[in-house]
Amino acid sequence: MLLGVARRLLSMVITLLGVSVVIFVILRLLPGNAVTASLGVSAGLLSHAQLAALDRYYGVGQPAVQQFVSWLVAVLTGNLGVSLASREPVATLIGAALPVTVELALVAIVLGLLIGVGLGMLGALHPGRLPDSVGQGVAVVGLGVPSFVLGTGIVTLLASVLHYFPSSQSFAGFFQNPWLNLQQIIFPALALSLGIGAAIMRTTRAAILEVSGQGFVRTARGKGLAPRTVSWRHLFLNSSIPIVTMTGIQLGYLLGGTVIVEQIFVLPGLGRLLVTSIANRDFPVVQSVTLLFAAAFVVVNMLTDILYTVIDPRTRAR
Amino acid sequence: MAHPLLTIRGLRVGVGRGVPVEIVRGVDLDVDGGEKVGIVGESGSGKTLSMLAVLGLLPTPALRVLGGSVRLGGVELLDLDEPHLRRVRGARIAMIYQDPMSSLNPLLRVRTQIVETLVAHGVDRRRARERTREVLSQVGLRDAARVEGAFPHELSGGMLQRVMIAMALSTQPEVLIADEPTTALDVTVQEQILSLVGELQAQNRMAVVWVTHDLGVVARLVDRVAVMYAGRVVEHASTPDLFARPQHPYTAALLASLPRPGTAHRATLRQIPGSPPDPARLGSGCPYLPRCPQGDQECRVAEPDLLDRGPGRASACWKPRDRWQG
Amino acid sequence: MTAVGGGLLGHPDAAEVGLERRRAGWLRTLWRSRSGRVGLVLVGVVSLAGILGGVGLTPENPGVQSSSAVLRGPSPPHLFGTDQFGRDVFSLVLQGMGVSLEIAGIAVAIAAVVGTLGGITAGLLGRWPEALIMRGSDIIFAIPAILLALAIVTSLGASVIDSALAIGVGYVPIFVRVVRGPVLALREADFIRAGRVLGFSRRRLLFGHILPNVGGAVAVQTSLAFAWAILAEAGLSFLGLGPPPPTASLGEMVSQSSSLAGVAWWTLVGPSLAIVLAVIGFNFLGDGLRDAADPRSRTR
Amino acid sequence: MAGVAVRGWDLVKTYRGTGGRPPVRALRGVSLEVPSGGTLGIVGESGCGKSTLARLLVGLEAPSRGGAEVDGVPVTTRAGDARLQLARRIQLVFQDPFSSLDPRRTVGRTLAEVLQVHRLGEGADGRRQRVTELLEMVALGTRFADRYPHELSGGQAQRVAVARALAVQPGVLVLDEPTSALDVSVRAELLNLLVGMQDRLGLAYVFISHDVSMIRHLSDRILVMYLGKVVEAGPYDAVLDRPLHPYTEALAAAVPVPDPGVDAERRRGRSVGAPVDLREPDRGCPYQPRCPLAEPVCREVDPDLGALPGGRAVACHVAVRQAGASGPS
Amino acid sequence: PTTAAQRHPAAHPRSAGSTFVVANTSSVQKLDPDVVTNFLDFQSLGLIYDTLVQLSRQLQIVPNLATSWQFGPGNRSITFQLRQGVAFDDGSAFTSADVVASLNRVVNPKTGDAAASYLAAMKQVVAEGPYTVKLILSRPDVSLLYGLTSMNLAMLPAKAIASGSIATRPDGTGPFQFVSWSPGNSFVVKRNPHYWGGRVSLARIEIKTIASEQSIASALQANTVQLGLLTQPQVADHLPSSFHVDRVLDLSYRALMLQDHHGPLANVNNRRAIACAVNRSQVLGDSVFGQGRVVGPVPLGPYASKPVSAICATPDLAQARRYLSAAGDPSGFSFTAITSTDLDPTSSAQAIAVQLELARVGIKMSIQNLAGDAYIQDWLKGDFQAAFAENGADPDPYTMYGRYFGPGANLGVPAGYSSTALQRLLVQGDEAAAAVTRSRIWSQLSSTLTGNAVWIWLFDSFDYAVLAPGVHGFSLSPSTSTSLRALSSTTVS
Ligand SMILES: Nc1ncnc2c1ncn2[C@@H]1O[C@H](COP(=O)(O)OP(=O)(O)OP(=O)(O)O)[C@@H](O)[C@H]1O
Ligand SMILES: Nc1ncnc2c1ncn2[C@@H]1O[C@H](COP(=O)(O)OP(=O)(O)OP(=O)(O)O)[C@@H](O)[C@H]1O
Ligand SMILES: [Mg+2]
Ligand SMILES: [Mg+2]
Repeated sequence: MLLGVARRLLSMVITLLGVSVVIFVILRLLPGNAVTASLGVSAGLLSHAQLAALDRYYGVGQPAVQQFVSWLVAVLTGNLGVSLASREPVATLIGAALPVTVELALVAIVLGLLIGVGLGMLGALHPGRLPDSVGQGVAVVGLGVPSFVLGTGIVTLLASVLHYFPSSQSFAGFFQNPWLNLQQIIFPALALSLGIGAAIMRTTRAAILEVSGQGFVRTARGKGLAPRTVSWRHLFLNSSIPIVTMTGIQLGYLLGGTVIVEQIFVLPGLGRLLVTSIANRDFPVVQSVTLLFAAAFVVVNMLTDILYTVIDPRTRAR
Repeated sequence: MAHPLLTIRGLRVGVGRGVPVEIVRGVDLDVDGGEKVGIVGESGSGKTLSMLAVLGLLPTPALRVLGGSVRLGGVELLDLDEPHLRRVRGARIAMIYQDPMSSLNPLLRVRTQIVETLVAHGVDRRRARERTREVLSQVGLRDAARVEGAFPHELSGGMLQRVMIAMALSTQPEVLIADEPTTALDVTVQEQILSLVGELQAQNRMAVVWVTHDLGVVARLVDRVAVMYAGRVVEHASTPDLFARPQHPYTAALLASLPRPGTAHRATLRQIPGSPPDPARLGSGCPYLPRCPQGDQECRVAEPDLLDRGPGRASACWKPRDRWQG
Repeated sequence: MTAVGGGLLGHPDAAEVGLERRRAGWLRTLWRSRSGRVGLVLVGVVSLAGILGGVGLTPENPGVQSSSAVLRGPSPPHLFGTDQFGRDVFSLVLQGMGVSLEIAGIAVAIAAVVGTLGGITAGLLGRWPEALIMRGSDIIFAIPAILLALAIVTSLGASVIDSALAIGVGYVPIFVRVVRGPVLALREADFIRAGRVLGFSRRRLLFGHILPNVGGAVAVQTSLAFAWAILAEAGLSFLGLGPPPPTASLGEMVSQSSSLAGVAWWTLVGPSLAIVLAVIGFNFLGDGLRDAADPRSRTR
Repeated sequence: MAGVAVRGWDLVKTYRGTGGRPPVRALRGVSLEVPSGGTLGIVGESGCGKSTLARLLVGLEAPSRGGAEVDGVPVTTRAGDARLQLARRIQLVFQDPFSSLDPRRTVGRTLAEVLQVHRLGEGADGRRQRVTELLEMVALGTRFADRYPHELSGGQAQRVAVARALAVQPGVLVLDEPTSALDVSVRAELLNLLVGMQDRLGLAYVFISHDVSMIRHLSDRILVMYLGKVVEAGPYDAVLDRPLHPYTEALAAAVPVPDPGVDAERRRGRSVGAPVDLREPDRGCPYQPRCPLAEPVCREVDPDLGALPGGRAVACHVAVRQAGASGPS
Repeated sequence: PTTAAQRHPAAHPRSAGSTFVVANTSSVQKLDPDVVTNFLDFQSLGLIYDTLVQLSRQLQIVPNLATSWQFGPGNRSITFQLRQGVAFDDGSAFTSADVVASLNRVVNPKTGDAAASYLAAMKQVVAEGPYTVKLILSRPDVSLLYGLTSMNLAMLPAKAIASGSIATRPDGTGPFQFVSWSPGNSFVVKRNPHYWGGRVSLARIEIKTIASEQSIASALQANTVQLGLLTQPQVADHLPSSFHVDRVLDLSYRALMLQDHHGPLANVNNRRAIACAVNRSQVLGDSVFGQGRVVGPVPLGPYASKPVSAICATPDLAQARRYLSAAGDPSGFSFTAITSTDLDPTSSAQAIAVQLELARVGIKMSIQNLAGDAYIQDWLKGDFQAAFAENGADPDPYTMYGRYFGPGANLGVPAGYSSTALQRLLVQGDEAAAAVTRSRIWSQLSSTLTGNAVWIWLFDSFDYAVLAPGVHGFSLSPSTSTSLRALSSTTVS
C-alpha cells in the first residue's frame, strides 16, 4: 500500500519534471524574446547599450540549461520568479488568477455532472423514451458545438439581445460579491459544461445500460428492492468507475478549455494569464502556469485513481 | 381441494417488438410446498426465461410475457403491478442464479447485500443484521463474521454460492428457484451445495425448482423432472421414472448421449443429429421432428400436446416410448 | 481511413482474401446502424464541401470583396449572407471547410500513425520501451493540448502543416492508450496463443491477427480524432493562431464574426454550423464504426 | 508396446506474484508419459494447474524447472524453425472455442492460413482442397468455410478448432477442457469425433477436464492433480473405481451419476465434508487440511508419488501403507 | 474625515464608488511610462503623467509642465521655465530636479526606453534653478520638442526614480492617481485632488478589458460601461442614437513598406507601378469601410503632406503598365508581402485588397500572415520584400522619418531604402527653426518619398469613442499620449 503510494508519487514527479523540460524547450524554440515581445517594432530603436542592458535584465544571454536549472531550483524552493512584463511576482499573478479558474472549472464540472449524470441515468432507465431522446439530443449538440462557439453565442445573445453583460463589471471574487460572482461565472461555466455534460451523459448512459444487463442487477430486482435502491446502489454505483474516468478526462480537457472561454468572457483567470504571457514571451509566468496546469492534471489523475479504490474494493491493494 | 403452491399454465414469452418471436411457447408446471422439481433441457430451450417470467424479471422491452398464468397460492403474479410484485420477489419466491460472482454486486459487502434484502421486506435494520449472521452460519459458512464483512471478490466460488443461498433463504421464502447454480463450481463443492439445499429444504418445507442441464444433478436432487425442448415442457415424470423409462425421444436421446455407468469405455455415444430449431422458423408440426428417429408423416401435422400418460407422468409426443418400444 | 482487413497492411495472403466482399460488408454494416448512417451522410456532405472549397469550386470567389454587398443577410445568391467585406460567407465556409479538413486530416494521420505504432510497441514489447512510451505520452497528455498547440504554432509559425503538427501531437497519447489496451489483451488471447502453438511467426501474428483486431478501435478513434482535430483547429484559429490568410479556416471566421454577431448573426452562424456538422458527423461515424467494428454485428 | 509420444519430467512452473503478492506455484513437479495413440486424462479441481501443464507441453511457456519432449524432440518456446517443427508434432485445443478463433477470419481462411504457414497443400487450389477435407474430417460441410466464428454454434466452433489443430497432422493433441463450454448433447458429438479420429489417425491425446465421467469415457490412464501436483495416477478404471488417494475418492464420489439408483447406491453412508479452508498449508501434504485420513505425519511430510503395482501410483502416506499391507490387488 | 459620498452611498446611482468605466479590447501591459509601447498604455498612463510640452488638438506644441521655452544660440540649447505649484502624489513639489532625473532616466541604457532616440541630440540636461531647466544639444534639433510630447519622456518624480518604484507604482502630476492594476483585466485610477489643472469631476476611472467590441457595445447599453474605445465603426452604428460617437484620426498611418535593395522592388519603376496601380481609397473602403482618410507620408499636423502621390495623383493603370515596361517587366512581377493580424487586425484585409488591385496590372503579390512576434523579428531584420505596417505618426516629419531615413537611422534596415538626398532633407528640416523654411523642406521630403515610391502610403484610420448618454465634455485627442486626457474635464449627469 505504502509502496504503491510512493511509486505513484514518484511517477507524478517524473511526469511533472518531463512536462517542465518539454515546456522549457518549446518556449526556447519560440522566435523572438522578451525584448521584442515587450517593445514590438520599437525594439529597433534601441541602441546597442540599451539592448545589452535589457538582455541582461531578461536573462536572454544565459545558456538554456543554466536557465532551466536555476528556474527549477527556484520553483522547488517556492520562488516562481518575477513576471518579465509586469514585474509582479509570478506567485502574486497566479494567486490572483487561480481562484477564478478553479471556480470556473469546478462550477463547469459540477454543471456537467448534473447534466450528464442526470440525463444519462434518465435515458438509460427509460431507453427510447422522451428523456432519452432529450438526452441524446443534448449529447449531440454538446459534442458538436465547441465551447468557443457556444461561448460566443452566449455572449452575443446576452449582450446584443438581452443587453446583459455581467463580465463588463470588474470581476468579483466569490467572497466579495457572491451574487455578481455567480453571474459572471455561470455563463462561461455553462459554455464549458455542455460539452462535458455530453461526454459524461454518453458514458453514463452506456455504463448504466451495460450494468443493467448484469446479473447482480437482476438479483437486486429479484430480491424485491425498491427501484430507487436498484438505480442508485446497484446501477449507478457500478457505473461510476467509467463516469469517474470520464469526469477525470473532462477535467483534463477543461483546463485547456478555460483558456478559450476565459478569453471570450474576459475572466481574469489562469487561461488569460497564460495567453497574454505567451504573447509577451513572459517565460517565468508561462512556465509556472503550464506547470500548474500539468500538476492539476496529474493530481486529477491521481484523485481518480484514489476514487477507484474507494469505489471498487477489487482495486484496493492488500 | 388444495391448489399446488405454484402453478404455471401456458406461459409464453416473446422476443422483439412488433410481432414477437415466441421463445417460451406455453410452459405448464405445478410445484407444491416441500417439493423439489427439476427442469432440464438443452441450452436455449427457454428454462431461464420461464423462471425469470415467473418473477417478472424479464429484460423488457426486449423480452416480454405474451400470455399464460403464474399463480402463487392462488394469486395471479402476471397481473400484479410492480409494488405488489416487489413484495413477492425475494420474500415469497427467491431465486439463485448460475454465476454467483456476477450475481452479487462486486462493490458492496456481503452483509450489505443481505441486509438490504431483509430491509426491503420490512425487517428493521438491527434485526436484519442478526438474521444475516444467522443465515450465513446456517448455510455452513463457519467463519460467518468474516464472510459478512467481505466483498464478493474476496470469497471463493463455493462460498459465494452459499452466500447467494443464504440471501435467498434469509426471508424464508415459500419457493426457491435455482437456475443452474452449480455449473461454475467444482464437483466436490457442487456436492456440498446440493446436500445443503436438500437439508434446508427439508427443514423449511419450501418448494424448490432446480433448473439445470446436468442430468446427474437431477438424479441426485429432485423428486420430479420437467424436460423442456424448444420452449415447451415435452416430458414430465418422477425422477426414477424418467431415468428408467423416458417417454419422449428427446429425453431418451439426452440420456443416451451421456457416458453413464454401464456405457462401454470409448463406445460411441448417441448423438442428437441436427441442431435445435430456430424459434422464429417453427413449422406446424412437432419441433423435434427433424432430429427424431421415430418421427414420421404423422408428426408433421401438428404439435403434440403435453398429455397425461399415467400417474405423475406426461409427455408431448405423438409416438411416446410405449408406442415405439411397445 | 485505416482498413479493418489485414490485407491492406501488406499481409502475405492478401490475394486470398475476398477484399471486395469484406469491404462492402463492412460499409453495409456501418450503414445499417443509425449512427453510422447519420455519420456517413454528414461526413460525406462535409467532405464534399471541403473538397469543393479546396479545389476552388465555390459559388463565388471567396476572396472577392465587394463594398456594395456588405453584411447582407442570407438570400438565394448568398445562402449564408455576406461578411463585412462583402464576401460570400457560403463560399468562405466551403473554403474554410477545405482548410479545416486538410489540417485535421494531416493531424489525425500523424496522431494515428505515431500513436498506433507507439501503442503496439508498448503493448508488445513491455518492459522499458513500454515504460518510456507510456511516460512520454503521459507527459504530452499532461500539457493542456491548447498550450501545446499554442507553443508549437507560435514557435514554428502558423501554416497548415504546423497547425496539423500541433494538433496531431496532442492526440498521440490517446491513440497510444487506445491501441495498447487491446494489444495487451490480445497478446494473451486464446486465438493468438493458438497461433503461437501453430508456429506462426511474430510478424504474422502482429500484422495478420493483432493489428486487424485493433483496427476497429483505431478506426473508431480515428473518426473521433477527426472531430477533435476540427475542434482543436477551430479553437487555435479562434485564438488567432490558425494558418494565415488568404487561407481562412472556420475557427478564424467564428472569431472574426464574433464581434459582428449582434449585427450580422449569419456571419457567425455559417462557419459555426459547418464546424458543428463536421464534428457531429465524425462523432456519429465513430459510434457507427464502433458498432460495425464488432464482427458480431456483421451477420450475413 | 507403442513408442512414447509425450514425455514430461519434473515440470515446475512458478509465476511471479504481482503487486507484492507471493509467487504462485502453479506446478510443483509433474511428470507424465503418453504413449503414441494413447489417451492420458487429467482431472483436478479448478486452479490445480491443468492449463499450466498444457501450456508447458505445447511450448507456449517455458517451465521453471524440468522439461518435456514430444516424439523425443525437446519442447521449445523459441520462435523459428524448431517451433514450426514442434507445432507439427503437438497441438492444443482450448476450452473456449470462440475465443480461440480469430473473430475476423472466416473458417476457411483460418484453416488455409495454417496450411500456408506450414507449406502444406499445393498452391491456393491445393489448400482449398485440403480445407474441405479438414472440414469434412470434423463433420462440417464446405459451406462452413465462409462463416465467421460468431456464426457458428459452440460445437461447430470447437470442431473448427480441432480441425485447425489437425491441419498440421500432429501426433499429439492436448485438449484443455474442450467440452466444458458445450451443451450436453454436443459433448457426445465431440467425444465421438475424438474417439473416431484417434482410431483413424492414431493420435495421442492429453485430455484435460474436471468432468470425471468424460475423462473416464475417453482415457486409458488418468492423472489426478491437486494443487500443482499429481496425487494419483493409473489406469482409468482402477483409479476411478478403486481410488487410493482420499482426494480421488472424494472426487469420484462427488460426481453425480445420471442414474438415481446408482447414484443413491454410491452415496450411501458417505457424508459430505463441510466447506474447508482451501488455503494451502505451509508444510506437509497439501491435501491434509481436507483429508479425513490425515495423520500426524501428513502435517509434516509432503508425500512423494509412490509407484504401486498395476501401473498405479499415489502420493499419500496412508494409501501407500494400506496398499502395501493388503498387497498387490 | 468621511466624505459626503461615503456617508450616503445610496445617493450615487452606481454604488461601486461611482466608477467611470472605460472599455477597451486590449489591456494595460506595463506601468513604466518610459518603456510602454502599447497604445492603451500610453492612453492610460497619460491620465497620470504630464510631459514638459504637449500637442494641442491641432497638433501644435503647447505648454504643459513647461510654461515656456527658448532656443539658445544656433538652436544648440533649449531652456524651459517650469510650472510652479505642481505636486506629485506624495505631496512633493515638481521641480527641475525631477526633469533632470526623468530625462537622464530616459537616456540611461538600463531603462531601455525606445524613445531615447528623441534625445539623441541632447548632450546634457542641467537645472538652472528650481524651475528652470536647460537642455544642451550636440547639434541643432528643433524636432526634439515634438519628442518631448511623448509619454515615453514623461516627468517622473526623482524620488521614485531613485527608489526604483516607477515600474510598479505610477506617480505623476496628472489629473488622476494610480489605484490598482490587474494585468490583462483592469487599470484603475482616481481623481488627483491636488491637480494643478483645476478640479477633476470624475472620482474614479476603471479602464477595463472586454474581449470583443460587440461586448463593449452591449456593456454600454447595459450601462456598465460609460466610454467605449472602438476600432470597428459598424459596432457603434448599431447603438441607439442617444449614444454619442466621437471619432478622431489618430497619429498613425498604414503603409506598405518596401525593401528596395534587391529583387524586383529594387527597381524604382516597379515600385512606381505599384504606387500607380493601387487604388488607395478602394483599399481604405475594403479594409476599414472608408473609416479614415487616404494620406501621404505625413498624415496630420502643420506639415501634413498632400495625400496624393507625386507620380500618380489618381490610380492610373495605364501609367502603372508604362512603369512596368520601363522596368523591363511589362507582364508584371511577383513579390511577397508580410502582414500580421495579431498586430493589426485589418492588415490582412488591406493586403487582400491590394493584392486584387495589383493583379490587374499583372503584379502578383503573395501574402504571408505572421504571428505578431515573427512579424516583428522579420521586420526588424528587414527580412521581407514588402510589409503591411501600421506606424506611429508625428506632426513633425523629422521625428517620424529621421529614424527610418535619417543619417544613422536606427530603423534604416526595416525602412529598406536609403539615400543621401533624403538624409540631407531631414537634417535641414530638423535644424531649421523658422516655420516657413520647415514647411518648404518637409513638403519636398514628402514628394521625394512618394516620387521614388519608397513605400506605398495608404491611409490613416479613425479611432472611435462611444459615450454613454449623460457623459459630457469628452472627445478623443489625436495624440496618443493625451488621447484620453479629456477625461479630466468629463462630467457625468
Ligand atoms: N435478451 C434476449 N433477447 C433475445 N433473445 C434472447 C434473450 N435472452 C434469451 N434469448 C433467447 O431465448 C432462448 C431461451 O433462452 P434461455 O436463457 O431461457 O435458455 P436456457 O434454456 O436457460 O438455456 P441455458 O441452458 O443455455 O441457460 C435462447 O434461444 C436465447 O437465445
Ligand atoms: N500467467 C499467470 N500468472 C500468474 N498466475 C497464474 C498464471 N497462469 C495461471 N496462474 C495461476 O496458476 C494456478 C493454476 O492455474 P491453471 O490455469 O493452470 O489451473 P487449471 O487447473 O487449468 O484451472 P481451471 O480448471 O480453472 O482452468 C492458478 O492459481 C492460477 O491463478
Ligand atoms: Mg439458462
Ligand atoms: Mg484451465
